Amino acid sequence: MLLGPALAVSAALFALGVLGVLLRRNAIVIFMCVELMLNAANLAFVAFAQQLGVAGQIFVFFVMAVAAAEAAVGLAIILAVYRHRHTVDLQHINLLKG
Amino acid sequence: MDGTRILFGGFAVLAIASAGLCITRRNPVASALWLVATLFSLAALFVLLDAQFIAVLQVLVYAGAIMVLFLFVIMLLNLGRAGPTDLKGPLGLGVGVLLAGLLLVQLLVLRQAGPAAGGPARATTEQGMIPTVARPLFTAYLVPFEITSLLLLAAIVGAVVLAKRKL
Amino acid sequence: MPLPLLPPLTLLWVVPALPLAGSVVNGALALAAPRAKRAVSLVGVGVLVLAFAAAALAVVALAQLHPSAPLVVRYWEWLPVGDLQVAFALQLDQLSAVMILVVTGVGALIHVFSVGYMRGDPGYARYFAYLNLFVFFMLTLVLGASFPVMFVGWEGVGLCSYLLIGFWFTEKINADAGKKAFVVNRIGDFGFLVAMLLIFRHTGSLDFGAVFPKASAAFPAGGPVVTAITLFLFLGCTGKSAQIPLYTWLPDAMQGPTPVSALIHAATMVTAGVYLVARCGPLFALSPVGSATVAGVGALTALFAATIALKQWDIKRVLAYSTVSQLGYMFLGVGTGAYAAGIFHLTTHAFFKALLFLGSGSVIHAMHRAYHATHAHEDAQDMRNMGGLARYMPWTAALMWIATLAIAGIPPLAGFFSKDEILGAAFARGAVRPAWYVFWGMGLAAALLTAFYMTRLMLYTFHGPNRTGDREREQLHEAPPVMTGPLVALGVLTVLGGALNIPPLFGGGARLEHWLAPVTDVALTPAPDASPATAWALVASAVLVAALGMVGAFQLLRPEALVPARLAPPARGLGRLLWKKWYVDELYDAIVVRPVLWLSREVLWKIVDKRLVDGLLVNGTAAASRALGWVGSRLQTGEVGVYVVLFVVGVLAVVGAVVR
Amino acid sequence: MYSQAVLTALLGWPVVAAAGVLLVPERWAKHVALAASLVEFVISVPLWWTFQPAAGMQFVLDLPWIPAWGIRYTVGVDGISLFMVLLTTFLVPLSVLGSYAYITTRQRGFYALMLVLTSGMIGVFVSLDLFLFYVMWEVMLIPMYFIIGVWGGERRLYAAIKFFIYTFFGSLLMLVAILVLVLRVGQQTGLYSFSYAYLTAHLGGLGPAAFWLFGAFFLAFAIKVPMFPFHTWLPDAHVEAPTAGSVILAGVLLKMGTYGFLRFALPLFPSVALHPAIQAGIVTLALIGIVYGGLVAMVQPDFKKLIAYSSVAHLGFVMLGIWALTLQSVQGALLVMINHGISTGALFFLAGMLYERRHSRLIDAFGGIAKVVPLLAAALTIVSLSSIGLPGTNGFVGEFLVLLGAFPTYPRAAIVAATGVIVAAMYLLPALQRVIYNPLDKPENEQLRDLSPREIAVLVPLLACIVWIGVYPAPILRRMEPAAKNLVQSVRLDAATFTATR
Amino acid sequence: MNLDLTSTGDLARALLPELTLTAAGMLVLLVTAWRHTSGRDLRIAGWVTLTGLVAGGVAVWWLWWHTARAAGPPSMIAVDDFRFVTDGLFLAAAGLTVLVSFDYLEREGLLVPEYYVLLLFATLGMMLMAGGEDLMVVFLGLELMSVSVYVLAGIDRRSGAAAEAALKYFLLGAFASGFLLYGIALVYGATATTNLTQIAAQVRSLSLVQSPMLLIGLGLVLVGFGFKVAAVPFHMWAPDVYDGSPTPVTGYMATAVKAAAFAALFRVLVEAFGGVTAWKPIVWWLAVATMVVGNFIALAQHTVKRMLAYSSVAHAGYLLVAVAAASWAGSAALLAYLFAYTLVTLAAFALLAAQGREGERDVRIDDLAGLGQRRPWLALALAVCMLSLLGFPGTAGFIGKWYILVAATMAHENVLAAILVLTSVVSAGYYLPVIMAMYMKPQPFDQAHAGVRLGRPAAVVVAACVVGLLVLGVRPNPLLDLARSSAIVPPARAATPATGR
Repeated sequence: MLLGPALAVSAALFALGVLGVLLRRNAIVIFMCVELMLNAANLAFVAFAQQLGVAGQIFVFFVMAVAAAEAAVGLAIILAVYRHRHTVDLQHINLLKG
Repeated sequence: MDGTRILFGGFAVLAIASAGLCITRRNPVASALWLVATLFSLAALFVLLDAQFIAVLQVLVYAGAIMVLFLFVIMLLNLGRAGPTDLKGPLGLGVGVLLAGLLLVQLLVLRQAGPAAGGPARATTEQGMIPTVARPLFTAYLVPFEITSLLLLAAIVGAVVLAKRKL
Repeated sequence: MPLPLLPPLTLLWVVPALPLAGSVVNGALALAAPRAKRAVSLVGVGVLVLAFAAAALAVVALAQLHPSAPLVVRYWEWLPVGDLQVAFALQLDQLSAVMILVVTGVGALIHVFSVGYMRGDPGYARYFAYLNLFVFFMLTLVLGASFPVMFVGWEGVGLCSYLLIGFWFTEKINADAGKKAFVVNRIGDFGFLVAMLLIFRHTGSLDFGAVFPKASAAFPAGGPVVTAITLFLFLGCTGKSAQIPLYTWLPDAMQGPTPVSALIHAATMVTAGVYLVARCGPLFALSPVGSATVAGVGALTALFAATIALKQWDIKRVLAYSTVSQLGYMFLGVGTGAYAAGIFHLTTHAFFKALLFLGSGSVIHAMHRAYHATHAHEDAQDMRNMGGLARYMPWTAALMWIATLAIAGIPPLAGFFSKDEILGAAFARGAVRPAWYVFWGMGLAAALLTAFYMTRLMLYTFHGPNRTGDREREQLHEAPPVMTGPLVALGVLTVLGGALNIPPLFGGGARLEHWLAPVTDVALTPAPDASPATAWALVASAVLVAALGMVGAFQLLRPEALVPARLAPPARGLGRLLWKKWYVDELYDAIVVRPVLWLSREVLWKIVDKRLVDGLLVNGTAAASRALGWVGSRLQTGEVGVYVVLFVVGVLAVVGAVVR
Repeated sequence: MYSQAVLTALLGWPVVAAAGVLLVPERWAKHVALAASLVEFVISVPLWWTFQPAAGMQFVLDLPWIPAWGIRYTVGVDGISLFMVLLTTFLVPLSVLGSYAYITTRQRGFYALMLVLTSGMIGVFVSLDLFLFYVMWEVMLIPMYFIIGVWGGERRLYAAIKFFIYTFFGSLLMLVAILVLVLRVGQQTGLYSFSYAYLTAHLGGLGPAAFWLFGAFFLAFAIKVPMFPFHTWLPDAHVEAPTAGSVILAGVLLKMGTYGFLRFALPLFPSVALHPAIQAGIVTLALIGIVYGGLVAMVQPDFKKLIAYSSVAHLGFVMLGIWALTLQSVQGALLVMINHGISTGALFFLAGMLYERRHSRLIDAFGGIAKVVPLLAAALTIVSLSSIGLPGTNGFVGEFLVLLGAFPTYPRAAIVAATGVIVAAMYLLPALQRVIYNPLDKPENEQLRDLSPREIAVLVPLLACIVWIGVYPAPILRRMEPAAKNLVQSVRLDAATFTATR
Repeated sequence: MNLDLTSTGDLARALLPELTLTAAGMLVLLVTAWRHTSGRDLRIAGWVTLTGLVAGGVAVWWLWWHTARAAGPPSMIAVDDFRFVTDGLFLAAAGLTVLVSFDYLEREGLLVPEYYVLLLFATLGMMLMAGGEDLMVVFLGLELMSVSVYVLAGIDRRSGAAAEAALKYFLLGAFASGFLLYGIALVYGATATTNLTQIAAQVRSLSLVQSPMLLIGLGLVLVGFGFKVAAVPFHMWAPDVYDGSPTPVTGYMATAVKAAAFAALFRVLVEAFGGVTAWKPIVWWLAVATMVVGNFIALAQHTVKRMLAYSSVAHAGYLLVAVAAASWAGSAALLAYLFAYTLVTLAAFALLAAQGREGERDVRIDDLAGLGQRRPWLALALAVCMLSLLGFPGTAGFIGKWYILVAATMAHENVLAAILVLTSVVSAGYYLPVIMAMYMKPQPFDQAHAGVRLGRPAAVVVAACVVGLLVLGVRPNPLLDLARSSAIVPPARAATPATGR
C-alpha cells in the first residue's frame, strides 16, 4: 500500500509547484512549475487508481493531453509577449493595472 | 514488497529533490532539465504504482514532447544564458515559503486519509496494461476522449494564430 | 322682544364682511389702479361707516334681548375632525358688543382722518386695503365664538399690524419694526396656541360656549392645569398687548403711519389682550396665580413704561410708552377681577389715546410739510424741533390738552373715572391679598409719572419758543378739516366718555358695569366693597397725584432751554438710561437674538449640518468608499506575482475553512 | 367603467403623452405637455366627487402581473391617498406652465420626463401591491435625477447623484424587507403574496424580525421625508433643481416618505411602530426636524435653501402628527402634507420667478422690489404667510390639528413643536423683508418685470387653494376622516394585540 | 424523450448540439484555410459561424422541445433543461458576439478568421462544461473553453496590452487549473468516482461529510471555479484581462465564460456536494468579498472598460449569492440573472467597442460627455444598460437581482441579501457617472464623438438587447417560467440547512 506515501509525495510536489510559482518571475519557469503541479495531481490519480480502478489512469491520460494543449498555447502566448516586450519577466509586464 | 518500498522511497526523494532544484535554478534551461528529471522519477513511481502504460506516456509525451517544446522556446527567446535572477527577493521568498509551507501542511492531512472503500474495480496487476486502459477510453470515456481531440485541435489553431509570422 | 325693524342677528357676518369686502376692493385697486384715490377713499371709509352702522344695529338688537348667554351664529364647519368640531361661528354678547362699537366707531374716525393724512402717499390704496383688513380681523377677533376663530383674528391683526408698521417698507428701520412686531407677537401667540391645546385636552372643546360652562367642573380651582392655561393665555396677551416682557415691539411700531398707531397700536389691537382676559374670565377666576400674575405684570408695566416715557423725545414714542403703561392699567384691572373697570378703561383709552395719536399725527403732518417745503432733513417727530405750535395749530393743541387731562386723570374727563375705578378695585383687593397694595402703589406712581410726561409732551410741543427753524416756521399750518373733524369727535368722546360708567360714588349708574354683568358676573371674584370714606380718599389721592404730576412738570421743565435735536447734547446718567429704554432692547438682543442666530449659523448650520451630518456622515461615507476603492485598486499592481500571492492566500483560507 | 379605469388611465396617460412630447417639434413640446397634464388633471377631478369616504379602498383594479411570485397589479385609493393623487395632478400642470420660460434647452426631454415622473408619483400613491409600490418608488427617481442633473444649477451633478444614491440606499433595504416580510407571511399562511390587503390581514408572529423590517422601511421613508439626520440631500437637490423640479420635489416627492409611513410602516409593523421607545425616538427626530430645520433655515443666504430647510421643519410636523397617532393628528398630518405641497410649491415657483429675473437665488441680491413688482410681492407675502401658518391660510389648519392631536399623546413634544410657529416667523419674515422690502438699493432690480399673465395663471390656483383650505377645509377633512380613523384604530388595536401576545 | 446514453445513437442525439458545433467548427476551419486574407473572407467566416451557432441552437431547441431526459446508468453528460437553457445562453452570447465582432475586427484590421473557430470551440467547451455530468467532462470542457479564450484574449497581435492580458490569463488560468485538477483528484480519491450523481451517492452511503480528503478536494474545486467566475480573492486577473482584451472578446468573457463557470459550479456543488454543507460558508464569504471588493474598486476607476471589468466582478458576487442559496430558487435565480446579465453586458461592451477611436481601452468615463446630445440613441442604450446593471426596476437587471434576493431570503440569508443591496448602492456611484457624463456634461469639443461608429450588425445586437432588457423588466414572466422550469432541483439534504452568520 503505497497510497499514503504517494499522496505525501504528491502533496510535496504540488506545494513545490506552488512555491515555484510564488518564487519565480520568469513566465516560462512559472509555467513549468504549473506543469509540476499537474504532475503532482497525476501522481495522486495514479496512486488512487491502484486502489480504485482504471479511471484514475484514464484521467492522467487526459491531463497529459491538456498539458500538451496548454503548453502549445501557453508558449505561443509567451512568444507573443516576448515579441512586444522583449522580456518574459513578469515584473516588467504590468501595463495593465489599477 | 520491501524492494518496492525502497525503490519508491528513492524515486520519491529524487522527484522531490529535482523539483526543488527545478524551482530554484536561476537558469531556465537548468530548471527545465531538472523538471525533466522529476518527470522521469515520476514515471518510475507510476510503474511502482501499477501504471505502466501511463509511465510510458509520461516519458514519451511529457518528458519527450512537452519539455522539448519548453526548451525550444527557451532557446528561441535566447533565455538560455544565466541572466539576472528571476527569483524574488527575501520578502518574496519568505512569503512564498510561508504560503507554500502552509499549503503543504494542509495537504499532508491527506497522508492519513485512505481512499474510498469499494471502488468500481479493485486493482489488478493487469491494470496498467494498454488494453485495460484503452478499452474504457473508447467506450465509457469516449466523450472526454473526443473532447481532448477538440482541445488539441483548438490548441493547434490557437498556437498557429498567435505564433505565425504574418497576420 | 326684538323690534320688528331690526335685522336678525344671523346677519352678524355683515359686520366683519364689510371691511373685508372693502379690503378686497382696495387691494384690487392697489394692484390695478393705484391712482383711483377717490374710489379708494369712498370704499375704505364707506365700509367702515356701514360696518359701524351694522354693529350699532346689532348692539341695539342685543340690547333688546339682553340675554344672559352669548348669541352664537354658526356659519360653516371649519375643523370637523372627530371630537373636535370647530365651526366658523360668531358670537355677540355684551362684551363683544362694546368692542365692535369701539372698533368700528373709532376705526371709522381714524379712517376719515387717514383720508387727509395719507392723501399724498403713493400707497394710498394699499394703505386702505390693509386698514380695512385690519378692521375685519379685529372684528373677527372680538366676534369669534371659539378660540380658533378668535385666533384667526388674533393673528390676523398681527399681520395687518406687521404690514402697516412696515408700510413705508423702503426704509429698513420700518421693515425691521414690522418684523419685530410680528415675531414678538408670535412668541405670545405660541402661548395662546399652547393654551388652546390644554383647553381642548381637558374640556374636549374649543367653543367658548362649551368651555366656560365646563370650566369649573373640569378644572379644580387653583389647580396646575388652569394655572398653566391662564399663564399661557396671558403670555399671548403680553405679546399682543405689549406687556412686560414682550412690550418692546410697540414703541418701534411707531414707524408706521400715525393713524395706524392711533387705531392699531393704541385704540384697538393692543387691547385685544385685555379683551382676551376678560373673555376668559371664568378661567382666570379659577386661578389666583394667573390673576395675580396678570395684575402684577400690568402694574409693573404701567410703572416701568411710564419711566421710559419721561425721557423720550420722539412725540410718538412718548405716546407709545404711554400706551404700554395704560395697557398695564387695564391688565391691573382685569387681573384684579374688575373686568368692567378694565373694559371701561379700554374704551376711554381708545378715545383719548386715539385723540392724542391723531393729534400728534396732525402735528407731524404739519412739521413734515414744513420740512418738505424747505427740503430740510430734520426729524419731524422730535419734540426738540417743535415748540410753540399752539400758535399755528390751535385746534390740535386744544384737543390734545383735553386728552392730556383725561389721561392724567383729571376729573371729570373720561380717563379719570376709568383709572380711578381700576386703582380703587386694586386697593380693595389688597384687603384680601396684600400684594395688591403694592400693585396699587405702583399704579399710583405710574399715574404721577403719566401726568408728568404728558404735560412735558404738551409743553415741549405746543408751548415755549418755536424751534422748527426760521424758514420752516412759515409753513406750519393747522390740518385740513377732514383731519380735525375726527379730532373733534374724539375730543367730545373724551370729555363725555366717562359718563358710560359713572360709579355710584358719584351718583352714577355704573351703566357699563351693568351692561357687562352677564359676561363678567360668571367670572368676577367679588372684591370687598370699600367704605365710602376710603373710596373718597382714594379718589382724592388719585387726583392729587395727577395734579402733582402736572404741576411738577410745569415747575421743573424749561421749554425755553431746549435746543433743536441736531444740536442737543447726549443725555447722561439716569436720563440716558431712561432715554435708552433701560437698555432692554439691547439686553434682548444680547441674550436672545444674537445667541440664537449665532447658534443657528455657527453651530447648527456650519458645524452640525455642513460638517457633521453632511460632511462626516454623508460625504464622509462617500469619500471613504472612494478611498477604499482607491486602496483596492492600488493592490491591483499589474504584477502577476502579487496576484498569485493573494490567490494562494485565498486557497489557504478556503482549504482551512473546509477542513477546520 | 370610470371607477376601474381611472387610476390606470392616470398612470398610463402621462407615459403615452411623454412619447408624444418626444415626437413633436421642439417648440411645441411645452404646449403638448401642458395639454397632456391638464388632461391628466381633468381625468383625476371626478375622483373628488365619486369618492365615497366611508367605503375604504376604491377605484380598485386588480390584475395578475407576475404570477410566479404572487405579484399583482393592484391599484386603488382611499381617503389617505386620494389627496396625494389629486395634489400630484394639480401640481403637474402648474409645474409645466411654470417651466415655460425657465427651460430653454432640450425641452422635449424635459417635458417628457415631467410626464413620466407624474406617472411614477401617482403609481407610488395608488399601488396596493408592495412590489408595484417598490417599482414605482424607484422609477420616479430616474426622471427626477435627470431633471436635476440636466436642467439644474451649477452643482447639479453633485446634487443629482446625491439625491439618487441617498434615496436608492434607503429603498433597497426596504426591498429586502418587503421580501422577507412576504416570505415570512407566506411561510405562515401558505400563500406568497405581495398584496397589501393580504399582508395587513395576515400580520402577527413576525417576532423580533419585525424590528429589523420596520427599520428598513423606516430608513427608506425617513430619507425621503426627509427626517433629521437624513435630510442633507434635500437642500442640495432643492437648490440645484429647476423650478418645476423643486416644486414637484417639495410638493409631491417628500410626501412619498410620509405617505409610506402611513400606508406601510405603521399598518405593517404596528407593534414596533408603537413601541414606546421607538415612538419616542421618532417623535424626537420629528421635533429636531421642526426646530433645527427652522433655525438652520433662518441663516441661509440662499432663498431656495431656506425653503428647503423649511420643508424639513414642515415635514417634522407631519411626522409628529403621524406618530402621535390620534385622529386629529393624523388628519392634521395629511393636511400638512397637502398644504406643504401647495405653499412650498408656490414658494419655489416664486423663487424660480425671481431667479428668472435676476439669475440669482441669493436673498441679498434683492431688496425693496415690492415697489417694482407689486404683484409678485403680494403673492410672495401671501404664500409666506401660509407657510408660517397664519390662521386663515391653509398652513394653520394642518399644523393646528397636528398639535391638537399630538398634545394628548405627547404634551411636551406638542409644546416644543408649537415653538416651531415662532421659528417659522423668524426665518421667513426676515427673508421676505430682505427680498421685497427694505431699500431698493440695487440698480439692477429697478427694471424687474412684474408677473406675466402666464405666471399669474400659475400662482392663482395655488393662492386660491391657500385661502380655500385655510377657510373651508371641511370637505377635505370629511373625505379623509374614515380612512384616518380606520388607520388609527387598526394600528392601535394591532399593536395592542401583538404586544399582548408577545 | 428518454435517451439511453449507453447506446451510441442516443448518445449522439444527446450530444447533437455539441456535434453540430463541432461540425461547424471544422467547416469554418476549412473555410479559413482557404480564405483568410480580406475583410470579405472574414465576413464569410463570420456568417458561417453564425449559421453553425444557429444550427446548434436549433439542436438544443429540438432536445428541449422533446423534453429529452437521460435514462439508464449515470453518464458523462447531463440531459436536462438546465443544460439546454444554459446551452442556449452560451449560443446566444456567442452569436451576439459574432455580430458585434463583424465591424470590430474589420475596423481594427484583425483579419484573423480563426477568431471564429476559436469562438466556436470556446462555446463548445462551455456547453460541455456546463452540461458535464462527470468531473472529467467538466474539466476538459473548461480547458477547451479556456484554451480558446486564452488565444482570443491575445488575438490582436499588434497590441501589447492584449498579449499581456493573454499571458496573465493563461498563467493564472493554468495555475488555477492545477488546483482544480488536484481537487478533482482528491474528490476522486475520496469517492472513487468522478460522476457527479455518484459522488453524491457515495458521500451519502460512505458518510464522507467529514472526510478531509473530500473536503480538501471540494475546497480546491471551489478555488478552481472561483478563479473562472472571478470571485475575490481569485479575481485579480479579471480586470487586467478584461481591460487588455479586444472589447468583443471581453464582452464574451464577461458573459459566456462567466455564465458557463457559474452553471458548472452550480451543477457540481448542488448535484455532487448537495449533501456537504462545508462549502456554504465559503461561498457565503466569497460572495461577500466579491460584492464588496468589486463594487468598491469599480468606484475608483476612470476608464469605462476597467469600470465594467470590476463591475463584472461585482456581478459575480451577486451570482455567488444565488449559489450560496443553493436551492431550487437559487438555481432559477442564477439562470434568470445570467440571462439578464448577458444581455446587458454584451450590449454595454458592444457600445463601448463603438466608442473606440484610438483604442477603447482609453475611453474615460468623462470622454462620454455630451454623447446624449450628439448620439441620442446610443446614449439611451448605454443609459439603459447602466440602469440594468444597477438593477433598477423596469429593466431585466432588476428582475434578476430581485430573483437572487428572493432566493437568498428564502434560504434565510437575510444578511447576505442586505449586503447585496448595500453594495448595489455603492455601484450606483460608478454607473450613474456614465449617465451623468452622457447627459449632464457638455461635450468637450465639437467633434468629440465624430468617431463613434456602431456597425449595423452590432446595432441590431444592441437594440435587441436593450429592447429585451426593457421588455423583460416590465413583463418578466416568460423568463421566469423558463428559469423556474429549468432549475436544478437539489437533492433532499440531510444536513442542517442554514449557514452564514
